[in-house]
Amino acid sequence: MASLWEYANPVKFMKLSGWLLPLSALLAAVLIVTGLIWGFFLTTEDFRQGSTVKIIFLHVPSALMAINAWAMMLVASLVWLIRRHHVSALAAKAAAPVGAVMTLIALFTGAVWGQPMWGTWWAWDPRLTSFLILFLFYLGYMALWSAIDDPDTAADLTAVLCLVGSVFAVLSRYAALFWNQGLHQGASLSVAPGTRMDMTYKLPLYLCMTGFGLLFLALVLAGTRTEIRARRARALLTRERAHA
Amino acid sequence: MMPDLGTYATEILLAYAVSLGLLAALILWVWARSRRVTRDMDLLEARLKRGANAQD
Amino acid sequence: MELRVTDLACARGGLPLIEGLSFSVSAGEALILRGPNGCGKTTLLRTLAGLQPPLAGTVTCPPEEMAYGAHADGLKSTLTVAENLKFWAAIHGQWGIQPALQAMNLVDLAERQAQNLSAGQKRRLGLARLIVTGRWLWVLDEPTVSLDVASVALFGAVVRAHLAAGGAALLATHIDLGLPEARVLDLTPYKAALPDVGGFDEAFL
Amino acid sequence: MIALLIRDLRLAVRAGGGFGLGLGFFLILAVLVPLGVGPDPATLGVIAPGILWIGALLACLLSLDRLFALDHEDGSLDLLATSPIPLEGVVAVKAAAHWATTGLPLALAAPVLGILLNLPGSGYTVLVASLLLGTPALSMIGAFGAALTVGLKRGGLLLSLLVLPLYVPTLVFGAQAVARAAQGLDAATPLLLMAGITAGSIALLPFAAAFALRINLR
Repeated sequence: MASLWEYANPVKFMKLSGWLLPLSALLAAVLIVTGLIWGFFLTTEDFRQGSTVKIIFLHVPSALMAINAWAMMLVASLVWLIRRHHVSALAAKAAAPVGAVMTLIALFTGAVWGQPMWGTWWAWDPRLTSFLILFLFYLGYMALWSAIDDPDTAADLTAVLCLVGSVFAVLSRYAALFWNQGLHQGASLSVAPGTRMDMTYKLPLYLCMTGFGLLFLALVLAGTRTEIRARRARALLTRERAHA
Repeated sequence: MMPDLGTYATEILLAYAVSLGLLAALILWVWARSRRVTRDMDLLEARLKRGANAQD
Repeated sequence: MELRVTDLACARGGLPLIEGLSFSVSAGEALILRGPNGCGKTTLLRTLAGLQPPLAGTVTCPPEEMAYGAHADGLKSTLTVAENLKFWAAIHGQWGIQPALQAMNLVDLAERQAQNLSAGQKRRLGLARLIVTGRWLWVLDEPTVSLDVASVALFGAVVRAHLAAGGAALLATHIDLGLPEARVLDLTPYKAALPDVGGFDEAFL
Repeated sequence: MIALLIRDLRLAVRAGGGFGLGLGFFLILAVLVPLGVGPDPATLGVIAPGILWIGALLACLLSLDRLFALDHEDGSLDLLATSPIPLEGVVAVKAAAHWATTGLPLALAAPVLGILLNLPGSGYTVLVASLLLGTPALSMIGAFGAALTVGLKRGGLLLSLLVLPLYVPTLVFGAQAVARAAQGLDAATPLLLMAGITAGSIALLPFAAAFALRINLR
């Protein structure tokens, strides 16, 4: 069994991602389409939330991936800082726009859901606020990447920003909780008695969550492949210029 | 076919439309960028290969 | 005391510039680095000064023993000459700045703000900073830019006094410094060859 | 290190150093807000803690992009990096100088502006205390942001984008402390939490900032 680190080699990564990408993309499409169709057309109305409960099939998976994307960026940044694998840094770069869009979807669906439930489009609820701050972190991270010319410098600096940002993102979460106790319900899959979700919602929700996870994987793989190519093109151009 | 969405039809449809739209935009962006970079790199490699052959 | 560089390779912007470079400078010696523009003189000096890591090779002398002088002099325009110099002296744990002012003929300008100095006077102040660091090895990048003939001679005398006092100097320059005793090292033969175009691995310059 | 502190303070008070710029900004904000919101004392009293804290935060942000950029331009930063002082110390001292020239005067001027904004009487002690405890964190976090963006052209805007999300916890706890005190409630909890953030920032961020500076000098 080859060491996992071998896949940090760009050639190996390109080979592996070459077949993993279409596979995960296909699987993601199947799962998301099934999950959403099931959720949208075949579930009954919740006795308390009415038909708006259907938004859950978009809201929860995207919120989940918004946070997981940041976590993945954090791990990839650490790997880059410690082991200097270029693929890792580029994967973190590729994950940022995906995470940002997931955050945006979570925010938007949350706002639309909040309108009928809480009677307002936007509430400065701790969870919503934390997601808004997370979105700002994504923006700052991507802006830093695009502002720095040298790719290794950019990778180093964004990795540090990701580490420091993670700590402050967690702090912001607690600050937001302290600041406003909030209207948001507890975590949707919480197992506490009384808040448990019905099986009718759970199954399509699980489908959607897995689908979003695979979609994230596919998009990050595609993005990383692009970044590796861009990196190689840059290197080749530098060589060409050095020759001349 | 269409389920009865009750009073909140607008909100739900809006949520689905915008979310799917955002996802589609993201996928298109990733795909377009991938195509562009791949094409640029292929052109570059072809040019470099020609240059190397010309020198031989 | 000796600076010994073995098989050093360094890069700028990810592109290797110099490789296989070995030389040594010991106390009382001056070594002048020459080479065409862009051959990596500045990069080499920054690597020696510890501002960027070398690609390969070893440097025996730690950066803590070198006084690095770059193109920019690190002067604050709203501080006077004496204040600028006192600051750098204090950073290096030194006190007296009079010898440095005298050596670089700056005594009369001591109370003038750095923004009112001419380019040559600024350069002289930048070089006076080397004296107040109290370090034995001077690593200088184009030290005589914008100096007139008299000031170049003054600089030559200061370097000679530093060498006589057991110091050493490593200078990158194009022009003649009036230091005939200094050895000259041409960097051109150490130009790094580009690595082969290979798979993705090698292309990550 | 003390020499560096003295130099930075001296540079700040000399012509063009930018000392007082933050203070002036803070004052203008405190004058403009009532003009925009209306003169009703009750309304002003409610929003005063938040306005004062946001003003302090923005005033801090104003001078941050010069923190390392000026030293980078004139070559001092290279020379400081090769000096006997560790770069972590340089960062800490420069952040301290930034605090002494912006955060400290802001904290001392805040009560006067509190009067302009009708801050209830019970809030003043906590206002000064929270600014004294919180602004060091603002300077330190800002120094980290400035270290990230030091080599960039037009880094100032990016700096704000990077730093503002990091300011959120400090802002929330600081403004909450003042707001609670103004309502006559106990402000100890948010003050302590904010002090914790400040202590953590001062202890850890110099290392992150020095790491970023080393990369930018490379």
